[in-house]
Amino acid sequence: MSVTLKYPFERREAPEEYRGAPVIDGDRCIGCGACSRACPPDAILVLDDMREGFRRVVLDVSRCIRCARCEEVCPTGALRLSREFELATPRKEDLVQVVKLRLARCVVCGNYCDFTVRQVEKALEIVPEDVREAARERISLCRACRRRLLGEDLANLSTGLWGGILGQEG
Amino acid sequence: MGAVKSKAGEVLEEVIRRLRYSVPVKGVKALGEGRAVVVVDRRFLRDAVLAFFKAFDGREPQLSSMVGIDESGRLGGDVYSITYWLSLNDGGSSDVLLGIRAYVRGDDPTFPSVADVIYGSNWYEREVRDLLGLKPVGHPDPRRLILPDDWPEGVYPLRKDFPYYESPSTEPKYEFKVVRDANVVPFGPYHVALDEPAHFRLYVRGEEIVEVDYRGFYSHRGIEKIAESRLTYNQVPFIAERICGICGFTHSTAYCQAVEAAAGIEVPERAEFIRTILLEIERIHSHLLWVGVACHLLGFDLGFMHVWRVREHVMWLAERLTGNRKTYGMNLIGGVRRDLLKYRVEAILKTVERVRREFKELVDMLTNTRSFVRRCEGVGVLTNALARKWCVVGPVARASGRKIDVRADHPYAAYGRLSFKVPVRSEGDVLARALVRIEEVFESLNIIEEALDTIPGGEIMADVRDLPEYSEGVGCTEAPRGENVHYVMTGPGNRVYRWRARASTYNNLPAARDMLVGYEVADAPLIVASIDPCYSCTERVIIVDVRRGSAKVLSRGEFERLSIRKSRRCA
Amino acid sequence: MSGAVPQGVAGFVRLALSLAFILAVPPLMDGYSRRLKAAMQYRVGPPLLQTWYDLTSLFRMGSNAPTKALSFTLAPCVALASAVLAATLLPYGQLPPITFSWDVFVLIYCLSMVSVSMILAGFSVRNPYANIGANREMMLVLTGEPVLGVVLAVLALNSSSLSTLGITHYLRLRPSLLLILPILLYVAYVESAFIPLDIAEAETEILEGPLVEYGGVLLGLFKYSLMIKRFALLWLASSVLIFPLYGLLGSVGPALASDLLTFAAQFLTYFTLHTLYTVVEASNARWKVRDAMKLNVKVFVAGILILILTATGW
Amino acid sequence: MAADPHVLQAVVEAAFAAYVAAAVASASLKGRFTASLKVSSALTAAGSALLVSVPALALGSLGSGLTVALFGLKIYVDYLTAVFLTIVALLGFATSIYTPAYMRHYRRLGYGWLYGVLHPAFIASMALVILAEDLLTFIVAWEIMTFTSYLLIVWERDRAEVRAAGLKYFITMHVLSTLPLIIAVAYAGSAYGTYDILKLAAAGIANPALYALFLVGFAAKAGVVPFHFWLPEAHPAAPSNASALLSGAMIKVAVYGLLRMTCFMMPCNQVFGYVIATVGTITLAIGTLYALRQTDGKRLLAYHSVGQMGYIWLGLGVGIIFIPMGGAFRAFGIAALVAGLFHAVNHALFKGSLFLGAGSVLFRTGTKDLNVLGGLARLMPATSVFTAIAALSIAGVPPLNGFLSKWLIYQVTFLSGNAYLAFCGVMALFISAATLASFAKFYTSIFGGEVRRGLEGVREVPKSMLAGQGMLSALCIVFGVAPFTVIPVLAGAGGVLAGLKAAQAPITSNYLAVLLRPEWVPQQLRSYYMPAVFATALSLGVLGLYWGVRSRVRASPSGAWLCGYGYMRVEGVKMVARNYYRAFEEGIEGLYHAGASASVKLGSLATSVARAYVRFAEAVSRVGRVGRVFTAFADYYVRRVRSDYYLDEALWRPLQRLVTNLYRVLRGKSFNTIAYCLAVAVALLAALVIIAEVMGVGWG
Repeated sequence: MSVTLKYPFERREAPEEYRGAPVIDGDRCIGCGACSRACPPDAILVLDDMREGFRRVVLDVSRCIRCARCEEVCPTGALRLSREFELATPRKEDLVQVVKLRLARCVVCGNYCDFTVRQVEKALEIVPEDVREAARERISLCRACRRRLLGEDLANLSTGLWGGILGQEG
Repeated sequence: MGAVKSKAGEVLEEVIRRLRYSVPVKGVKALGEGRAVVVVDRRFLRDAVLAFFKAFDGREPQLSSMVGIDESGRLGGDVYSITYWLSLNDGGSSDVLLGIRAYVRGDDPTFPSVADVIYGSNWYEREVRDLLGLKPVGHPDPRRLILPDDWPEGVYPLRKDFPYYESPSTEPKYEFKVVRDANVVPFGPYHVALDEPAHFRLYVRGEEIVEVDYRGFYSHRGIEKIAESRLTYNQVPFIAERICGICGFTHSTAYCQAVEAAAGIEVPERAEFIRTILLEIERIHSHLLWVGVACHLLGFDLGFMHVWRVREHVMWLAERLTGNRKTYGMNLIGGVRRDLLKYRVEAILKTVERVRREFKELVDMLTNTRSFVRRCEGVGVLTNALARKWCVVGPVARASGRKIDVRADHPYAAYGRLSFKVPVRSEGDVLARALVRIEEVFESLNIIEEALDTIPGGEIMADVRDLPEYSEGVGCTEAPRGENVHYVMTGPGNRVYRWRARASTYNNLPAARDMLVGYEVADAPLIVASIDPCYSCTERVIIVDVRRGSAKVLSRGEFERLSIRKSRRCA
Repeated sequence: MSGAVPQGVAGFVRLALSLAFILAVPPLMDGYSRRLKAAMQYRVGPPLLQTWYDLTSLFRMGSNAPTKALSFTLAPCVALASAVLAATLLPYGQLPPITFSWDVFVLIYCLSMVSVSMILAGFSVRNPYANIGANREMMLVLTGEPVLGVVLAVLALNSSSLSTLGITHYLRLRPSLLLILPILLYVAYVESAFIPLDIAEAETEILEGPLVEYGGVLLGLFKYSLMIKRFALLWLASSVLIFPLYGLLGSVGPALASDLLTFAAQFLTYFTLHTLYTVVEASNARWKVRDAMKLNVKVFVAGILILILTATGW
Repeated sequence: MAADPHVLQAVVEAAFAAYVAAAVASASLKGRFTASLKVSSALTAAGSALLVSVPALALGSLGSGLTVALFGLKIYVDYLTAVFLTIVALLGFATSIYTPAYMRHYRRLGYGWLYGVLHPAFIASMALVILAEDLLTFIVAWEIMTFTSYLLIVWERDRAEVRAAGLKYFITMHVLSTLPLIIAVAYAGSAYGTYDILKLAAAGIANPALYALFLVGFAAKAGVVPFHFWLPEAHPAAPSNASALLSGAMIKVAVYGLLRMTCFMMPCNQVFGYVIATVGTITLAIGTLYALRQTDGKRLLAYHSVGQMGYIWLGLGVGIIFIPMGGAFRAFGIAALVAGLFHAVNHALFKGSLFLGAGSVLFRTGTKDLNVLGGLARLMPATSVFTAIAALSIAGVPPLNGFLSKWLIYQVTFLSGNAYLAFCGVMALFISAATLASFAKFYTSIFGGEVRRGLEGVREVPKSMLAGQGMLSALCIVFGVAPFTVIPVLAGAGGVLAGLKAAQAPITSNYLAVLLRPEWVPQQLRSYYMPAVFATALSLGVLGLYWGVRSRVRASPSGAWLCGYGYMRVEGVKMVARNYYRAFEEGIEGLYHAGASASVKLGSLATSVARAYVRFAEAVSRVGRVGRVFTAFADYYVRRVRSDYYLDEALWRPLQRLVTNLYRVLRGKSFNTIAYCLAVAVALLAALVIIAEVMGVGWG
């Protein structure tokens, strides 16, 4: 007769449509930051450490509103909303997921660029095979070098070609 | 459909003509079928508003919203505008929403108040005073309304020169009413019968309430300011739906409709039907929730638990349709994000059938529980005259004999293509409000069935590009608690320049005083609950903690600082 | 009957057993109520011992006092001591653990001491909800007490006795007695503050009234004493309800057997009453204090008529 | 063992000498406010202490009473005398201790010496009423008592309402009390040829007219309904120590008179018993229900004096009904008398304490309006504890004395086998709840909650005042926990009234076994002796629990929880006295309204009489030159009736109007107030003497 359950000993699974806590798949994430830009409550941040050469994608599930906009914009499907909803914890750190990615080095000056190695790989995956090798040389340039060495038009070309993937901002 | 629209246009023309008789009109800005803004001189603002109410007394004139805007971005200089949004509500034949606007300069920021005649404008005018520093002259109760007690005088947060992350504070101060020979019973901010913070100050003799004072807006966090400063237009729906934990979808719909109206976006029909279905699901769950709460307040937990048991099916349905127990995350500008798949349609029909059957049994049980009915009957009466003066909306208005319902009067989404009944009662007491809601549940179940039968195929999302700058739009929806009005003025950079979300409770809550006086402390929780108040709706909540010293929902760790810095960088 | 009053070691054993029963059972019955209500609401409900868990966790906590007045701390102590002592005046089996002439009034007073301490505690803090709750409780006592009085008067006239022992043993079956028994059940219900008459401690209206300022161990004491008071009232009603059995069972075999049999009858009646009351409680909304007072007055007038009937020998 | 008459005589004479000395000393220290009061109080206290010892001396040995001489006057001492002498002496002692410090409150008035004279005189006159063996001594002492009490009531003569209350008292007493008593005494004396109570008792008189006259005479003094109207005016008007005496002792003297005259001098009469019980029940209901509505502290207490007097009369009435029935019924009747008498003693104690407590509050705060007081428990802790004990006692909370006497009253009514009396008992039980309600209001509005604005500077009263009140409160506990200290004397008094010669006889009564000392209880009833054990268990339980939780309760710095609205102080949240029990009072509004409508009708009657008088006066003034004095008060009548009248007001108003006129006429002849009052008193006394002479009373 009773409609309640002896929770937590018995539990009811959430349906497949359910939008639960988001999870970042560290293997798939390329650190492009599209999710961060789409996220309404700023639950995802992208932080670059230019000295050590790391990019951290930080997801704070306690800020998340489960809108799944990140899932929609993620180019690699690294970010998915799970069916998990039992998130109570005494430590807020438990709700933070961090993906640490190595930044690409500028082939010219050797400084770190504002994009990750995986972003570069992803970009190369996308471009047609015939230009891949050519692109590899030009893609890993930091902003300053690109502007200085390749000149205005080349920089424009680069932005036009890769801007969407590299996620550079003004 | 077309015929209706042209009818609305005719009525609008008539309205403007009648206004011209009474006051000099400086200009008219058409916003679409049945929508326009009339600009008058500040001196004639009051006369124009009163003329509207007087001329159309028989067509349920309504103060739907009032928006104050810092126009410095659009017009340059220290200029503000005040727009009273007035509507006629007579069952769809005059689908008119008219803005009466006056411009006010910063060196003399005053305008004539209408609150002594149209009680409903009481809060609107105080809000404009608080947030923009425009002073209503002749206001009967010019105390602070929205800003916290410790906010300094002369700082107006909604002016464009005020940064959204500032939170100045000073010594707290507030003047409450003083009533002789009466004891004070503080009802709230934290009271089991209030789901959210609000402070009613009941002045009682014995248990009889002789006077009531209200201090609210504890959950006002400047959501509009944040939307204007930090968010892009497609992020706003997610905040708009979090205005309310119960009727969120109706807020995001109203916001989207406002933007769609401003940008002239045609929403696919299928998306409109989906919105309609979800709105009705939301209404059912909200009304069931309310009936349960009313039972609980009267100590009748049997009714409470059973009603909520039925409500649970609705929640599960919402979970399958939207991915969330609440109908969250479905709306974007231009349409909806998830389609109604075949199996979902079956789930809906099954749930509708079940809810109809089980709720009917429960209603029989409730209306046969004498102790329950007796507590509701003749309590918290709001007369029709007062209901009209306070411009109350939704079931509160319909229980006091006002036949107003946005779905019928200003058809939106797919409502114009569906048939339904608007239940009205004339008693004006808590029982009438309960019965109106109960009837509406059954009506909503019918609407869902009809919508599923007639839903067309096709796309669910329109192609949306950049928004035009400084274009205005108003979106109205009938939330479970009544008319929601969202006003949007777009700005540069795909942001909103001004967004004014007016929830239904904002119109209903000020009337609580007239419902409470003369009854007893024992009735107070029920009477307040009977308007189904939603304080965060009224006060527009957001996640960022602006007020000094308030409860820290979020810790102020590194993350917050970083995220704020990030947002500023974006801005 | 004086000769039958337990003395010496036997008396102490009876007292100890009764005390253990009085202290242990009320929270269990509350747990039972909660399960029963849960079943009515299609819920699983808490474990039977939940009320005990709640109480023990309350007893482990300290309390905050909003006032320096001694009465604030003293009131729950008085309430619990009075409730327990009131319960010891009731018969468990054939005899009560404590008895003396005219102890019925002591019983009534001890039971009302629970209310009195709540009223005084409620009035002595600067909290309008506590004040209103105390005010309501007092008005209920004002109208409830006469009903209790008239019931007792009928029972006393019927049995010519004013001790629980005498009343239970010497009641004679008369029409008036049959009429007064429903009123006894009514008054037990009213004084036990079941919904719809939990007006003074209405949680959703006035935040449990006089208890609003209490927390921790003091709240635990109050809750405990309210449960024991409820138990005592219901046990009183059940002890009176089974009045024909005392003589019948009293003559069965050894004293212990007759005691146990009577106790079983009492407990069964008590359990039934409790179940019944819980069901009534669950299917009602709370009244307003005015309505409750009106009904009390009506019942009082009916009681007076029955009193006259009793005096005429009916 | 019989008490030594010589010792008894010496003690009584010494006591009266002390009273006289107190008065003389005070008069001789006329100019010195404090000194005169101190000396007088000390001597009065000594005299009262001596009087307290009289019952102690006589304990267990007054089987048949003793006649001794007091400076030549014949006085008679038996258990009945002992009971009431104890009451008077105890209160006399307590108020004497209380007086010197308290009277500083009235320093502005001067004439402290006068209080030093009146106070012992009042106590002595009450003692003399109780002791008198001779009816004439009785009447004279009665009149002195009335007169001194009148002067105490009008102590604050500069306040109009006090003068009005005093006048009301004075006139009522003479018309409704002294006059019937004089007629009765004169009649008895002339009919049976003697004024000696013992001889009259032996003569076996039983005259319905005498019963009626005594009933009216003593009922008016005792303040039972419908003669209670003066009491709620007069008692609060007096200084609080005098109020304590008035409420605690003087109205008990009327009870004494009633018992002595109608149950001792004349045989107990069943019909009379029913009358007494009925009057008692009506009185306890009306008195207490009116008290429920009061928001003036002392007026509330005064109404409760009316109500509690009803309890006493109910108990006594039951006794008077059962005593003539003989046998076991007589034993039951004695138990009932004991119940009534015990309540009389207890009422003296707790009401004395309450009035002194109210006085202490008045002394420090200057007000007795419950609506403006609040939170004094922290500032006046001892006073609050003493008042709490007395308040719980009057509310009938175990294990205090008020509970025991009410308990006895319930028993004798419920067990009477009489539906009417059982109904009276139910009413008593109900009213007990109302009493509780009223005192919950009284106590918590003065002492409960947080300190109200403007009262922050209040301090505890001086130790001597505390001692006076504390003594009475302590006795409330003693008599509650150890009733056997007082019950034998009361049982003896009951025996006296039942016509028993031996004091032991009633003690064997089953009905009192629980209240007596174990050794007096027959072996087989020992187990009945449980209340003391029970009370001890209760107290131990409470104390044990208290010690258990005490250390775990800590004061919260934020105070009471006001729905979270804590950061700005919220004023006016504590319920003020006038808002208590509104719904209930509305329920019995009819009772209060009856008073109002009766008042309107009687008021219009009085107005028409007054109009006629005014016309007459105008005619007279046209003829002679009597002039203004007659017409100056015409306007008084023209004033419209106020809206909120109580029943008692309605009864009293016409009489009061008549007298006020007289008063104003005479004041026109430039008497000052006191002198005028004296004149009225003398005139009335003279009238009484003339009536007595006419009826053939000789003074020798």
